[in-house]
Amino acid sequence: MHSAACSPFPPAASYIQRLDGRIKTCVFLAAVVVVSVLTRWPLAAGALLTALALMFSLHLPLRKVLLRMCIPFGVAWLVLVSLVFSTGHTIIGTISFWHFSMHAYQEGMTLGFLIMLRILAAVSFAMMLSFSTPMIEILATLRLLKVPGLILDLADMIYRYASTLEEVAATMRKAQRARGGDWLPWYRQARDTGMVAGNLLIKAFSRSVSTYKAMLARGYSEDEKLPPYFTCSIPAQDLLAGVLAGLILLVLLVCNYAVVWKNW
Amino acid sequence: MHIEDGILPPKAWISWYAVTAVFVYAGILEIKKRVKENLYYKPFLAMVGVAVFVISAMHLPVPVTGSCSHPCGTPLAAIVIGPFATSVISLIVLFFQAVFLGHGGITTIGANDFSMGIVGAISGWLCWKLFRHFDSPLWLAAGIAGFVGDVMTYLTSAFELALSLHGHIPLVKQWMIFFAGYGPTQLPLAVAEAIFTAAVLQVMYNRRPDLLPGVSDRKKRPVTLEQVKTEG
Amino acid sequence: MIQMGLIELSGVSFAYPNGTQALSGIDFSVGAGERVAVLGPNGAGKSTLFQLFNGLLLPAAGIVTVNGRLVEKAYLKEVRRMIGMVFQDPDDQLFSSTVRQEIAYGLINLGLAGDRMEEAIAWALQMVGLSGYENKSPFNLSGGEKKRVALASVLAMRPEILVLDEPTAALDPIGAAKIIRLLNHINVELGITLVFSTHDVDAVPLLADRVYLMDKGEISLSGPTAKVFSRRDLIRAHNLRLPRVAHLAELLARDGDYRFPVLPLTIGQAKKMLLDSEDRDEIDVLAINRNV
Amino acid sequence: MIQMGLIELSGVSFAYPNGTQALSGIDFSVGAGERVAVLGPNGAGKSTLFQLFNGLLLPAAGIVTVNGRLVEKAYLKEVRRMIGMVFQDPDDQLFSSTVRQEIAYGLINLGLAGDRMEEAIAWALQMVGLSGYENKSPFNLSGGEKKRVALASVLAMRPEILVLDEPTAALDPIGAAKIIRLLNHINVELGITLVFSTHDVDAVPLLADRVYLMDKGEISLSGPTAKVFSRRDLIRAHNLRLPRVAHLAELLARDGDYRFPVLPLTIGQAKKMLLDSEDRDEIDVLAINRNV
Ligand SMILES: Nc1ncnc2c1ncn2[C@@H]1O[C@H](COP(=O)(O)OP(=O)(O)OP(=O)(O)O)[C@@H](O)[C@H]1O
Ligand SMILES: Nc1ncnc2c1ncn2[C@@H]1O[C@H](COP(=O)(O)OP(=O)(O)OP(=O)(O)O)[C@@H](O)[C@H]1O
Ligand SMILES: [Mg+2]
Ligand SMILES: [Mg+2]
Repeated sequence: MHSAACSPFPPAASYIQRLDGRIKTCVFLAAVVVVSVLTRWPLAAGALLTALALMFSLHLPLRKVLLRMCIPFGVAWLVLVSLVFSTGHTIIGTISFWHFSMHAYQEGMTLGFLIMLRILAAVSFAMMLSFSTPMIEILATLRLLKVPGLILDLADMIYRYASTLEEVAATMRKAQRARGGDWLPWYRQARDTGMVAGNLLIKAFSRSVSTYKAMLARGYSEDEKLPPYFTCSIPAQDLLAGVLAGLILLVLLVCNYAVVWKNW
Repeated sequence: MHIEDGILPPKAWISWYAVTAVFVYAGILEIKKRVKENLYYKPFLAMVGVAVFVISAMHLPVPVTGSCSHPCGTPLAAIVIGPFATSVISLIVLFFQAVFLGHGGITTIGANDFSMGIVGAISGWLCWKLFRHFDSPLWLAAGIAGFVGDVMTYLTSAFELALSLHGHIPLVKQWMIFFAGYGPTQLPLAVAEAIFTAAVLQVMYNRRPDLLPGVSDRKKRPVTLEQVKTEG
Repeated sequence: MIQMGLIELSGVSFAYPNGTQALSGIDFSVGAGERVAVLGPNGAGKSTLFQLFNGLLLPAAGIVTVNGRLVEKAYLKEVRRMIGMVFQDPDDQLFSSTVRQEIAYGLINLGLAGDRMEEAIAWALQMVGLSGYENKSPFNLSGGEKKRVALASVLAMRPEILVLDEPTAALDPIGAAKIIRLLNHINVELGITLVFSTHDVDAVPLLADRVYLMDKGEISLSGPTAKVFSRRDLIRAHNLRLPRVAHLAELLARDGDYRFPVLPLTIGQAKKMLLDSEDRDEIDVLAINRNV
Repeated sequence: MIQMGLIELSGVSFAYPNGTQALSGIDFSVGAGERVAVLGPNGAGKSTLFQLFNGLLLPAAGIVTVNGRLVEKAYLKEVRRMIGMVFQDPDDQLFSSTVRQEIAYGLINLGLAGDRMEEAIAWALQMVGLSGYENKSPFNLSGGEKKRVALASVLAMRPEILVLDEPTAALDPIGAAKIIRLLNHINVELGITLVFSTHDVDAVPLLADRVYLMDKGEISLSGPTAKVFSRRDLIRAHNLRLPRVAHLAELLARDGDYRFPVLPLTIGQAKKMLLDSEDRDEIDVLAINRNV
């Protein structure tokens, strides 16, 4: 972060992390939207590769990245498989077992492949946003983008309370384990879980009220405009980077829809 | 159930956004009114949001649809805070899941909210109201609401997928194929959600009936977390 | 309405929605620059009382004014800016993902930014002895460290009145002593008014000019610290005890040949009295009380 | 492996996932029937240490044994049955809708049922002085009562060792005194070993035979209570202080004509010494220590 002037966060290691939060949020969200409307697989593939390359510049631990890609990838290849057998008319192969047979279609294959690329590219950009930008900055940017304040207030609180709930759950679990809760038969554990979940919610409710009181006591007021979170303007350098990224996305769209493609 | 970015074509996800916006708008109006009545309604809503977030993040991938199975938590939320507020809450939750967990997508928030936060919530809530109207026990009404809300969510989700991706197969057939794809994982999960919803509601009712007004006596009263006289 | 005190409560009652009558008929007043302690057994209503000051709870009956302003919706913002509140349980107070953000939260709401905010954060952390903790998560701290972060987050806002619910609970002894020094320092140097509750009776004479005793939602006794602690019968009747040195002095006077004109409340006073009493002289009570 | 102590740690280190090295090279031992206090500043690692005893956390290096058994997965069940753990914040520990259910939870896990369970519940409640509270909700109790329910829920399981994280924190003075009496009673009558942490230095001489001083994840001093408190230099170096009467005695000895063969640690000792010293006799140190 150029100086700590804009936000209460420590200086970060990589270029993307140092960029202004507003730029990052806008660019990455736009990127997600753009890649998910691409209809040409080479463009989608290019976007995916770019996303992966950028991700390396963040110096994220590889394990973390792979773990995060697992969910969307697991979903993506399944889309491919299911579309191959359900969409299209050009049969490229048939699988038969017993007296069933399933045709694989070329159109389904192409579409599935395209969708798979789009999913992975979009998820990569979303992931980059979450790894490079504090949630508070994302929400503050959305506020600038005129997303209704009530929604963002609630989002902010949900985000804060998530860790509260996690903490309450962890301590309750510990207290149970200390009294031998680990060795119950499964049905007792299932009932325990329901009981604990209910109690957990109730406890979390009272905790959330206390936390809310703490927020009020330190100047949160709901019916007024919050003071602006970003107190300085976007540095010219970052703005330039943002505009450039925007242009690239625009070019991508133009290539996709306006340029005549031969036979892809 | 979360549909990822890139699966639906723009025409589809934009339409789903439009449909969802209507409900969310109604939800916002409702919440604004309640917040005026009770200062501590907001943290209460947020906490319900966290619960939905946690519950609907417990997912299993589903082979056929390119999506995944998980309990929704929205029927429970709808019982506690009403269906319209639930649609707002689950919108937020879906945004967090898309950004944080790579679970669902940004462009598909509208579609996902429609299935989980609107159809799931309203159907669950209707079941709850219906059963409570006939004085069924609390756990039964809540359980049915959980089950129905969960199944309806998946029916809707499968429909959204089929509508955009049915190719040359008839819509209804593709819909059923997608839904059948969810079946093996979703049916047990729906049962689990039913039990869970029932257990949680029962405990809440026993310990903090003030969180669930309108449960003991079916008169409609605004939900208040603490009917403390506050600035609100 | 002319009000003398910075905080004034008269005839205030409060009941929780579950029916618990937490406060009844409370009269309470804090003057500018004072250091006021509220003592009472568990469940006496101390925390409830404090939440009335800045409108986190509103009374069922009676009047609460801060700086002459009625605590009601229209003035809440002003009142809350004036009163900084440290909660009893730091877990209730901490909600950000780093210590830095936690302290910044209130500052941002005050409209501070940039270097001035940085300075305020650094100053507050240094005051509570947690410099270097900026980037830790408040949830991964020990009990006492959390308490310090909570204190820092309020201190950074430089309120005119600090309301502290058990400021030294969960702190190690030296940490508690430091906080007491710090609070006395900001009281003297910055003129910040202090209202606090505590169960650490031994610390009260070091930090309070005036004491309110509460029990079962009512004020049972109030007055200057030395005076309140001279009512041993009432103190014990309300589930409290004397400071330990006072207790020792009491025993010495009862069983031995020692005589104390007044019970000493702090170690310093006790030392002075015991040393003086070696000569069995008449002791200048007033001088002792002045040198707390 | 032959182990003398009921709980033995040797060379134990532990780091939290975020990298905080909470404990390093801890040697710790508790004998059967002992009362052991663990003192240390905030963040010293006391709570972390306690969670190693029953395998809620597992050490990164070193060995933890309980009753000669290595604390590892296979023996966790046995170990947790043996060690009853009372958490610092009773709210963390209580999760059932009634006091009865709360106490029954651990008993059911032990496989108790029917009359034997009823008996155990009644007995535990009677021990902590809460008979008749069976059907109350733990959440509507006062701080001290919650603490006692938490204690009862552990006591009912008849552990051989009670591990208590700050048993008197957040309690009013009378409540704290009651818990101290109760714990001593449990130790003497039932022969239950006590291990506890606290910041209330004044209470330590009343409740501990032996003291461990911790700082920054290491044991810096250990030994019998009187001996540890005689190392004033070390005590102060590790952010702790003497009990207040000891401090008073120290000041009297320094500035006045008083001489103490050992520093008194409790009010009772101090009274005795001061009364005796009126006659300026030689004081029988051992007799004093015996009559803590
Ligand atoms: N949210 C609540 N709902 C209902 N009753 C409450 C609530 N909070 C506190 N009480 C009750 O109100 C009374 C006063 O509580 P309060 O917390 O003010 O006591 P306290 O003096 O701060 O005690 P402690 O020294 O233990 O902190 C108690 O009887 C308590 O049980
Ligand atoms: N869950 C956690 N994750 C990471 N670090 C932790 C966690 N809990 C505690 N710590 C750190 O480990 C160290 C020891 O903490 P611990 O809670 O054991 O201290 P303590 O001696 O109990 O302190 P206190 O007297 O304040 O309760 C501290 O530096 C603390 O910041
Ligand atoms: Mg309190
Ligand atoms: Mg601790």
